[in-house]
Order: sequence, then structure tokens, then C-alpha cells
Amino acid sequence: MIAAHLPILQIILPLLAAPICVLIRPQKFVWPFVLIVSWATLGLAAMMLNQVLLSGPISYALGGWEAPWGIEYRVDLLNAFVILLVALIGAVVLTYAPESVKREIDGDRQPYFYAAFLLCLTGLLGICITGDAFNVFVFLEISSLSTYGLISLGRDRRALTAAYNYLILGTIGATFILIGIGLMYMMTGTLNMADLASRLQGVNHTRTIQVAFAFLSVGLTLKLALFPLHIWLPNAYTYAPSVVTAFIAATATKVSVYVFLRFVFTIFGADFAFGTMHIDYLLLPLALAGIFVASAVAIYQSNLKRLLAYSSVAQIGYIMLGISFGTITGLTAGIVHLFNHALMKGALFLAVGSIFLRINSVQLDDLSGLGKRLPVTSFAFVLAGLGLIGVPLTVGFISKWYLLLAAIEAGWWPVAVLVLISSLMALVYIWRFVETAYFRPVPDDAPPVSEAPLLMQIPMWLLIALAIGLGVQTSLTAGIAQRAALWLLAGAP
Amino acid sequence: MSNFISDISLQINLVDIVLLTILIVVAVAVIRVRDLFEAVVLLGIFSLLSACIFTTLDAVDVAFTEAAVGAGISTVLFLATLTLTAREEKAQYSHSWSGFIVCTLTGGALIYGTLDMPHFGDPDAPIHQHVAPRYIVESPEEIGVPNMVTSVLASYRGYDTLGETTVIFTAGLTVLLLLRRDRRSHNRIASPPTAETTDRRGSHVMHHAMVLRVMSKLFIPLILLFALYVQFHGDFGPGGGFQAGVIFAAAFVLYALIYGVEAAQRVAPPARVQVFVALGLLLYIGTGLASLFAGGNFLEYKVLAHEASHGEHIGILFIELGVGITVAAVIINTFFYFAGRGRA
Amino acid sequence: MSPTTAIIAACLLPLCGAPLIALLGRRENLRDAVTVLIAVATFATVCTLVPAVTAGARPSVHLIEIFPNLALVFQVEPLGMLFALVASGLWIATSIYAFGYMRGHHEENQTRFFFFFAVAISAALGAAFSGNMLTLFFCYEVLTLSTYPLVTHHRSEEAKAAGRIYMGILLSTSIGFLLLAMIATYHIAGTLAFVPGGILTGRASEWIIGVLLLLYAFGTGKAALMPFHRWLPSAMVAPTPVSALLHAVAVVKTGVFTIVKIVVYIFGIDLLAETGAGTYLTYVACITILGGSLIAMTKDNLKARLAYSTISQLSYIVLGAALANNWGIIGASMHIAMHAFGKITLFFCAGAIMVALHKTEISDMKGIGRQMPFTMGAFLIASLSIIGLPPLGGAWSKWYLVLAGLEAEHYIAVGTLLLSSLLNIAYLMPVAVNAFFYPAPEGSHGRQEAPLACVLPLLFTALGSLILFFYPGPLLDLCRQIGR
Amino acid sequence: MSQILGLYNYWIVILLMMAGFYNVIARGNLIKKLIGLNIFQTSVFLLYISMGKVEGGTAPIVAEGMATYSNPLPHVLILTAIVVGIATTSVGLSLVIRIREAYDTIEEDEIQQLDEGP
Repeated sequence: MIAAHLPILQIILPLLAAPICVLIRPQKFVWPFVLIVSWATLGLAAMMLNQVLLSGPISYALGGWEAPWGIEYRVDLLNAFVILLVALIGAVVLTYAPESVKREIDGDRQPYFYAAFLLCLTGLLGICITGDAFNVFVFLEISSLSTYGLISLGRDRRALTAAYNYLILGTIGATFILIGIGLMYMMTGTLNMADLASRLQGVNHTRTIQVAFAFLSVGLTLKLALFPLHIWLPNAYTYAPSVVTAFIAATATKVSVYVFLRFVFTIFGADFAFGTMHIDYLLLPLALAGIFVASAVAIYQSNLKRLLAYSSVAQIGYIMLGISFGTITGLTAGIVHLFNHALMKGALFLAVGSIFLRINSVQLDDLSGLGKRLPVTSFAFVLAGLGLIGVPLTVGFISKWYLLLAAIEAGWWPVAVLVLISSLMALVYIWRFVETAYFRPVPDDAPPVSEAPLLMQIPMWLLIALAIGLGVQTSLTAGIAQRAALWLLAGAP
Repeated sequence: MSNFISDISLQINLVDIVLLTILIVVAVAVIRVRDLFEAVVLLGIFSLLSACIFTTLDAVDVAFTEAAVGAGISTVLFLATLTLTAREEKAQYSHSWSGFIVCTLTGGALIYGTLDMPHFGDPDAPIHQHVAPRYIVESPEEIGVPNMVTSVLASYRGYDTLGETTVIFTAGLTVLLLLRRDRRSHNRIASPPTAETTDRRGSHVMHHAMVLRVMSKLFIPLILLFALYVQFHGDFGPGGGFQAGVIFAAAFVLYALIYGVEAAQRVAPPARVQVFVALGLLLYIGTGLASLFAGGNFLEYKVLAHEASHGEHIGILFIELGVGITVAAVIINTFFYFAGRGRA
Repeated sequence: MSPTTAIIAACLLPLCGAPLIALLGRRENLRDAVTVLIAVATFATVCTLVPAVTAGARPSVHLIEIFPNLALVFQVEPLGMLFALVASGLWIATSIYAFGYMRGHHEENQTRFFFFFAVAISAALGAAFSGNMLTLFFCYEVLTLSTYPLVTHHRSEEAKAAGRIYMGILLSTSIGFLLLAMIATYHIAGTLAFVPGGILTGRASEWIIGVLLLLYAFGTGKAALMPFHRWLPSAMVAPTPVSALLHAVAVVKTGVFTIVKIVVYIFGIDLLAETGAGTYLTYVACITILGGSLIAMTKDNLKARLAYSTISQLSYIVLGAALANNWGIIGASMHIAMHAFGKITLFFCAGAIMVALHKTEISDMKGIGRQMPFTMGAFLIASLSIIGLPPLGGAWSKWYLVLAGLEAEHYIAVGTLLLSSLLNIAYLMPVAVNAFFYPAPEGSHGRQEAPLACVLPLLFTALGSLILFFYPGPLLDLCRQIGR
Repeated sequence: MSQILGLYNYWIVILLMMAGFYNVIARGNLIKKLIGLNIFQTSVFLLYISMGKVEGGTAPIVAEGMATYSNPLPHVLILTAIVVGIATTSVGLSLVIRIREAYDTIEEDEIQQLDEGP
């Protein structure tokens, strides 16, 4: 039964667990329960990816109503891959969570926190798995609403304004998406993605569909924080609780990128997006501008979380740059970096969480001599940071390789050079941490601290191990990404 | 052109034009007024007018919901927020040119997009040719429910509705995360109401409003009854779990407004309400899982009974109940948190 | 031991030894013993490969495929064999020297030092055995990263600044140029394998080959071609054993090794000779040779002078490669070994002087030959080898390089080589001469040599220079096979 | 002419949308922004419902003697969207309450000053 209903169990498991969290008494059992659920979700995701690899795309008709009339789940290589990523980060972050949560969130709110976390996870998974355009919107809102709540739990009052601004911009984005879906529906009469894709062929010369495309693109770029629509992101990442930042930074924008890919390539088709709408004319400069502006801003940040947040904006630029080439290699680069960046950023933010747990600050000025005070965590941060720079033998290198190859294949030499220059900017901002941690003396009045507990170390190092291991064993990431890219460009859903 | 401008449609068009014009006036007024209270009331009016338009456009279920939510719940929440924050928008009024340009561009793009749209009301539009015909033609047979909106909502796209219920649950949870007092200060709120705490909410005025108190005692049971009617009659007329939940909650909100939040909380203790928040959603998922165990797909109600349409009835009954429970509980809870939060 | 196991073992021994060294951190003697043991074992392993390679075998190991048609591959060929022998052999000497130096100089964090040292050697060996450009690039970068903690060992402001320059130049050139060149090559040729005769023949226009060579040459920042040489002098803030091994052997030699390797196996010397695409590189090399020497003359700090001398000498090798004929390749590869022995001796001596007399400036070193006769004797020998005078090893490599210049009819290169020898005399000889021909400084009391652990290795390496003159045969055999 | 008669409904709806949108992006009062957001969303609902209307049709509830029904699918979608809207509003309002407690103001520029200040 599990095999046949794999797609729905993937979503229902965390969804079912969320209300149960609220009911569990005594509350100390909530976390173990959530933990089991999250790892089971990961297991399902792995099974599903395996099934897709073995026997091709899976379709699941919800309510037993076949596709254009009912809602369909459609799992192909691309979304199985993204689902695995989201489930993996979810499980890892939840394993890491309890100490950090105890520190940053009031005791009696914790069960609700975990419930909201699970809802966020459900929302993200739901977005990825569905084959129905409107269903995307519904699950987008589930993840967004829970994210607003999770962000607002930060200790700093600025967490509240960050959450509010995200709510306003996120809702504008979602409403734009709603308008886009509405216009598409209007011209085709269907909401099913595959059905949309085939029916749009006949009407995609119409101005209505062009506008629908524009609105969807704008709405999604807002959600995925492409420069200059990234303004909600830095504050949200900076002031959210550590665990939330780690989870959201690694997954939320990535899922939006996935939706973007799905809409642009599967539904509208590359010919329409690139041939008619010339989306690359807009995407490429914006991605490059985002990479440079955000990297430059990151260099001057004094708050480590903020620094990483701007770095995220830059990294999203890389992903979108790859996509903007519209070639197989370019898409491979985008998809592979989507996965790789999630691993690295997840690890980095988990390290930051451990630092905050012990030092109670993430201001660079307070981290002098951290290499001596928290050697293991500092080293972890540096390792993950190297990945961000794109040093060989890390996943970052794999992404950069494909991106450069794509640029050169497309004949965009100057772009390749710009990408390389920008990775040096990453070197600068990561090195600010290195020099603070290893070259500044430990302040005299600094109290002795011990490393974060093992339960936090293990998940962090797991991500780092993946960020290095998958930089060598690339068939899992780049191999799948390449196949997914081929499918996307072939236009077949 | 003469095809579809008949006398009747012209009449509807006229009603339409008038309503839409008023809507524009209201929308512009909302932008212009400085007093937030006025703005909120205008927003309520906007919702109510939209509900009217929905009715003229045959969307009775939507109209019902918009009236209950937009004009009702949303206004109550806005007003509750106003009492906790500030009533006036800041004095200086500055026109934002950048905002104006963005809006003009966005609006311009949309209008450009309308140029190739099928005309309003055109029965040949693609939207009426594909997918929907099955709902209209076959759903009364397949599902056995006259209200096609209910069929689509609860069965064909029942999964969207599960998502919708989850959204409600998420919102309830998020409000709780945001507005719940941590334990130390929580005790202060939960302490037995003294004269002072009751007075602060302004509810003492209501103590003397004898007429209201008596009338409400009369009305509240009726409202509850109506909620149950809407809940179970959704298959046949407009309405369903969501609307019923809102109305059910409205009874409690009314009670709280007149007798004070503390009194309402004695009737519906927040901890208990929270349990119902979760239970509603669990009921919905449970129904889906039941069909899974009965050998169908998730939410495939057909398998719940020997006869397909009977199964559909059972399934829809349970999921609507789930929706109703969660909606009512979330709204009651949300109201408690909004109203129970004193000025810090 | 089969050749393939030997390859893996040679690369992994130091790498696996590193954690062991870290674990034994508190027990200094044991730690140091283990370090030497690993060094010896590594050298022995490398040596087992020599017969097969000399006989013409090219053992290789295919590891994991990282990109389509591009795997991590290790393959031993003569040039890599030569470099591996030099690097692993001199590691033994350096380890022993380092114990004397680090203890004599009371350095802190010695365990960390030895740990990263071992990692760096591992990376250097990996680079030597690389079977394609990607593998080489990986090892190249690991080497950069693992030597960063060594360069900045003192954690001072000065070390931090030096570290910035070090990382800044090495990473930015390698990521900015080398990676770009690699990806472009991969795009053009569909592979990055090292193939005798090159992989680009007939696939790219002359113009593109010129640009690629430019990117490769300047991308290999470790070769310290001007204007990307700044990292080398600034890295001299590191403890002397680091300067000695890494900046006379492992790091800089990885740089020039990479260039020779690229010239021979990516472009192919025939392609370069035919197209003349490498001509401008000879000029860059000439300028660096002369520029490095001229700057060296102005430096009073001994290590700084040696650093600029290194910059100049490295370009001999680049020049040999750029001349693109067989003599050039033989001269270049021999110079890798010859210069390594000479320069490491000079650095050892500089360190020994620092440990024994706490002197760093050349002007303070008058007459110290009486206090440190062995050290300064070795210094003299090494200087002569660097200058290229018989009967020392340096004479051979310079001889082949001049031959290459003549064959290519590149008389500017020949002139540069000769002029540079004169400059070498001008900046190296005064140190030795002043040491011996001035009376001992006042207040000195007789012999004041550095600890035995310092003196022995430097005598050994000086002797090495001498031996290499008389028995260049095996070396020459290896060099002749390069590119075949 | 037919164009105008056939599309005026959408145009007015778009005007409404933009009025709401302007309110969201141009105003500094946090509550006012939410009000704008509500208007924006409600107008989008109008767009959806408009497209579901069939000339001469009736509400999609089976009734004797009726043959033409308006399209029920947009209604279902919008029911969901309304719920999403109120959910967003309630979360937004709770945030406003908390912001007011933390900053003692709900004006965007004043909050910005407080954050940038000491």
C-alpha cells in the first residue's frame, strides 16, 4: 500500500503530525514525535525518488478523479529531487532543533513552534509534488503563513517587522501568481499542469497569456528573492530564530525556483519563454546584478546571519543565471546549485545557530578568537564557507563548473568571467569570518564556553559531509539534475 | 454583439455598472481617509458590495462567504486591532510617485492582457468548454449533490479544500504563536476577572445594555441553529462547512462582545477550543485516510460505502464537518487572542 | 606493492598520517618520530614506482567520475615521477630540519604545523600523479588551502596581511583564469586528460590557443609569473621550514610543474612550436627572470632575497616550457629538481642562522662563516648550484635551457639566461663571501651552529646538489621520456 | 464597441486591483497596508468570478427548468482564496499588534527610525 500511495503519504504524514503536535501531552514528547515524522518523511522521499528513477514519473489522482477534473500529483525526476532536498533539510534541522529552540523560544510555545514547522514543511512539499496549478497556490500559502509565524518568533523585535514585510511582499507575490493562474485558466479552462501545457500551445500568441506569463514570473521571482525583489529576505533571515533561518534559507527560495522552472519550462515551454517572451533578456542581467550587488553588500555586513542572507541573494542569482541560459547545461547548473546551495547554506546557518547558542551573539565583533573558543564549530563554518566560494572537492565547485560550462557553451565569455570574479567576492566575505575567528585574539573577559551539544553537531556535520561528499560523488546530484534538465527542455511534463 | 445583449443582460449589466462604480468610489475613499476606523468600515462596505456583485455573477456560495468573512470576521478583527493600536493614520499625506508608476505599469499590463480575453459572459469561452462541463453535466449524477460548487469543492477538488482547512489551521496556529502570552504574563491574563480587567475592555458599558443582553440570549441559539443548518444544507443550497463555522463562531464572538471575553472563555475554554482546532483538521485527514484504507485513493469517498454516491455523501458530510469545526474553533480562538490582549 | 596501490598509498600516507600526528600532539617526541616515519615510508613508496616508469610503464588509477568523461585519475608519467621524488624526498629532510627549527625557535602550535604540513605534501604528491587537469586542479587548490594555515602560522597582523595576499592571489588566479581555461578546454576538446602530444591539436584556432595559454600560465599563480608574484615574498613571514619546503619545493614547484605539464600534455610542444602561440610567454618569463633577480639585489633581508631569487628561477622553468622544444622540456624538468635542492639548502641555512644567531638581515651576517662554518659552507655550495656553475647540479639544467634557446633561435632567451647568471652571482655570492671574508662579529664566541637537526639536513641537501652533477643519469632518463 | 462592452467589467476590476495595490505599496501605515491588501485580493476574486459568468446562466445549483449554469470551478477556487485571504489578514493583524507593543507605533517610517537609532 505504501508504494502505491507514496506521493500522498509524503504530504499527509507531516500534515497529520501537525495537529497531533498541538494535542500531545506531556509536551516533552512533541519533539521526539516530530523527529520520527520528519525522518519518516525523508524515507518516503528517498523511496519516491528511487521509484521515479526506476520506473519513470508517478501520477496519483487525488480523490480518484482523473487528471483535468480532479487534482493530480505528478512526480518526475525534478520534483522528486527537490522533495528529497526539502525532506532532508527538514529532518536534519529538526534533529538539530531542540537545544536551539529551548534557548530561543519560550517553553510553552514550543509545541506550536514544531507544529508550525511541520506545516511549513508540508507546504513546501505540497508545492513541489502537485501537478495542479491552483493547488500550488494553496500550498504556497500554507508554507508562507507558517513561515511568517516562525520568523516572528525571533528574539529581536525586528523579527516582527521582518515577518510583517515578508507577509506583505509574499502576499503580493502570491496574488500575482493567483492572477497569472487565473489568466491561464481563462484561456484554457484547465488547471492541470500537463493539460495546461498542451492547451497553451494553441493560445500562447494571445496577449492574455503573455501577461499571465509576466505576472507568474514577477510573483515567483518575488518569492524566490531574485534581485531586486529580494528586499524581504535579509531581515527575515537575520532576525528569525536560528533553526528557522537554517530551514527557510535552505528550502523556501529553492522551492520557489522549482515552481518557476515548472511553470516556465513544463507549462509554458522553453520556446515560448525564451523565443517569444525573451525571458533571458531580463533574467540574465538581473541575476548578474543580484550576484554582484548582494555579494558586495555581504562583504560589508557586521552581522554574520545578515552576511549569509545577502550571500543567499547572490547565490540565487547563480541559480537563475544558469536557468537564464535556457540550455541543458545551464539548467543542470541551476538545478544542481539549487540542491548544493541548500546543503551549504543549511550547514552554515546551523553553524551560526551553534555559535549563537554558546556566544549569544552573531555580530562579527563578538566572534573574535572563535577559532579557539569553539574550534569545531568554527571549522565547520569554514568548511561550508569554502563550498560557497566554490573550492574544488566541495559541491560549490560542481555548481560553478556547470555554470561556467554553460556560459562558455552559450558563447557568453564575459558572463563566465563575471561569475568567476563574483566567486572571489564570496572569498572576501567568508574570509572576514576566518580572520575574525582565527586572527583576532580571544577577548580577555570572554567566559569559557564549550562546544554545542552532540545533537547539534551531528546534523551540522552531516550536511557538511554531504556538501563535500556530493562534491566528489556527483552522479546523485549532477546526474539527476542533468536528466531533469533534459526532460524540462524536451517539454514533456 | 446582438447575440448576448438581451434586455435581461442589459439590466444585469446596469446593476453591475452601478455596483462596480460604487466599489471604485469606496476603494478611492479608502485610500484617502485618514481615520483608520473609517477605512475599516469602508473596507467592510467594499466586501459587502463585492458580495452583491458575486451574487449578480451567480456565485452565491462565494457571496455568502465574502459577506461572512470580508464584512464580518475581517471587520471584527480589524476593529479589535484598532482598539489595541492606533486609530489615526499619521498626519502627513504624501503621494508616492514610485508607487503610482508601479501601479500604472501593472494595471497597464493587465489591461493589455484583457484585449485578447474572451468577452464577459461569452458562453463560448474556453473556460466553459473544458473541464467545467463535466462538473455541470455529470456531478449531480456522480456525486448526487445538487450544489455543484459543493461537489467540486468537496469531492473533485476536495484536496484543495483540505489545503484550505490547513491554511486556516496554520493561521490559527500562527496567531496563537504570535499573541499567546508566555507563562509568566499569561497568569496575569488568566487570573479571575476583577472589576478592573473587565472594565478595561469596555464591556461594562454592555452590562447596562439590557436590551442587547436579552436580545442576544434570544439570538445566539438561533445563530447556532442557523450554523447547523448551513453546515448540513450545504449540499443543496449555498453554504457548507466553512460558512457554518464562521456563523457558529459569530455566536461566540457576539457573546464575548456583550458579556465580556472572560465570560466567553468560561463557556469555551481556550485550551478546549484549541483541541477542536486540531480535531477538525484531523477529521478531514481521517476521512481521506479512511478511503485510503478502504482501498481507494486518498479522499476517494466512493469506496466508503457500497454505492458510490452514498460514499460521496458520507465523505462530504465528514469533511464538511471537519472544515466547520476547525473554522469555528480557529475564529473563536483568534478572537479570544485579539480581544484578550490588553494594551502593553 | 603493485604500481596502482603505490600511487594511492603515496597520496594517502601523508593524508592519513596527518590525523595521527594531530592525535599525538601532546607527546612531542613520538609525534616527531611518526612524522619522519611517514615521510620515509612515503618516499619509499614513491621510489617503488621508479623502475616501472623508467621502463616506460604509465600506471594509472581511475577513481570516481565527477563530470561526464572527466574522472579523478591518477597516472604516473616521468615528469610527475620526478616531481614526486623531489617533493617526498625533501620532505624527509624538511621534517628533520623542522624539529630542530621549531623547537630551537620555540614556535607555538607545532602540532597544527605538522598536521597541515603533511596534508600539503599529500596534495603535492597528488598533483604530481594527476592523470588529468581536473585532478591536478583539485590537488592544486587543496595545496593552497592547506598551506594557508602554515603561512599564517604566527597569527600576527603581519601574518594576516601576508595570508590575505597569499590566498588572494593564489585563489583568484586559479579560480579566475585556470578554472576558466580548463572549462574552455573541456568545452573545446571534451576531455582534460593529459595526453602526450596534447588534446587541442586541430581543435582550436591559433588565437584561442594563445588566449588559453595565457590563462593557464597566469592562472597558475604558484608559478609566480610577474605580475602575480607578490604572494611569494609576503609568504616568507612563515616559519622557515615552511618557506623551505613549500616555497622552494612543494608550492612553487607545483606551479611550474603544472605549466610544464600543460604545455606538454594539453597543448603539446609541437602545436605550440608550429603556431608560435607561446612566444609571448617566453618574453614574460624573461622579464620575470630579470625582474626577480634585480629586485633580489635590493633586498637586505635574506629570506626576502631568496624569495625573489625563487621568482626568477621559477621562470627558468616556464621559459624552458615556453620555448617548446625537447631541450627546453628536459631543461625545465631538470631545473625543477636542481633548483629544489639548491634553494631548499639556502632556506635551511637562512633558518639555521635565525635559530643560532637570530639574524635575518644580510648586512648583519658579515663574518658569521666563522661561527657557522658548516652552514655557510652549504650556503656557498647551494649558491653556486643556483648560479649554474659546475660541478653542481644547476649547471646541467641551465645547459639544456641554453641549448633550447639556441635551437629555437630565440637569442633573447639565451641572452637572458646568461645575464641572469651574472645577476645571480651578484646577489648570492656576497652573502657567502662576506660570511667568510670578514672577521667574526664582536662578542661571538667560537662555533655557534644551529641544532644538529637543523645542520644535518642542510648538509644533506647541499651534498645532493653536488651528487646530481656527477650522476644526472637517472634524472636525465626520466626527463628524456617526458611527453613520449 | 463590442470590445468595450465585453471587457469593461475586467477593466473596472483591474482599476480596483490597482487601487488596492497602490494602498499596499505606497502607504506607510501598517493597518492601511493590510486594508489595501484586502482590496487588492478581493478585486482578484472579482476577476475570477467574472470569468466564470455565463450569459443567461444561473447559480450552479441544480434547479428545475434551468439548463445554463455559470461555471462552478472559479467559485470553488475563490472560496479557497477568500479563506487564504482572511488567514493572511489575521496573521498580519496579529503581527501589527505585536509590532505596536514593541515599537509603540504602526507607522513604517517611525519604525525604521527606531531600528536605525541607537
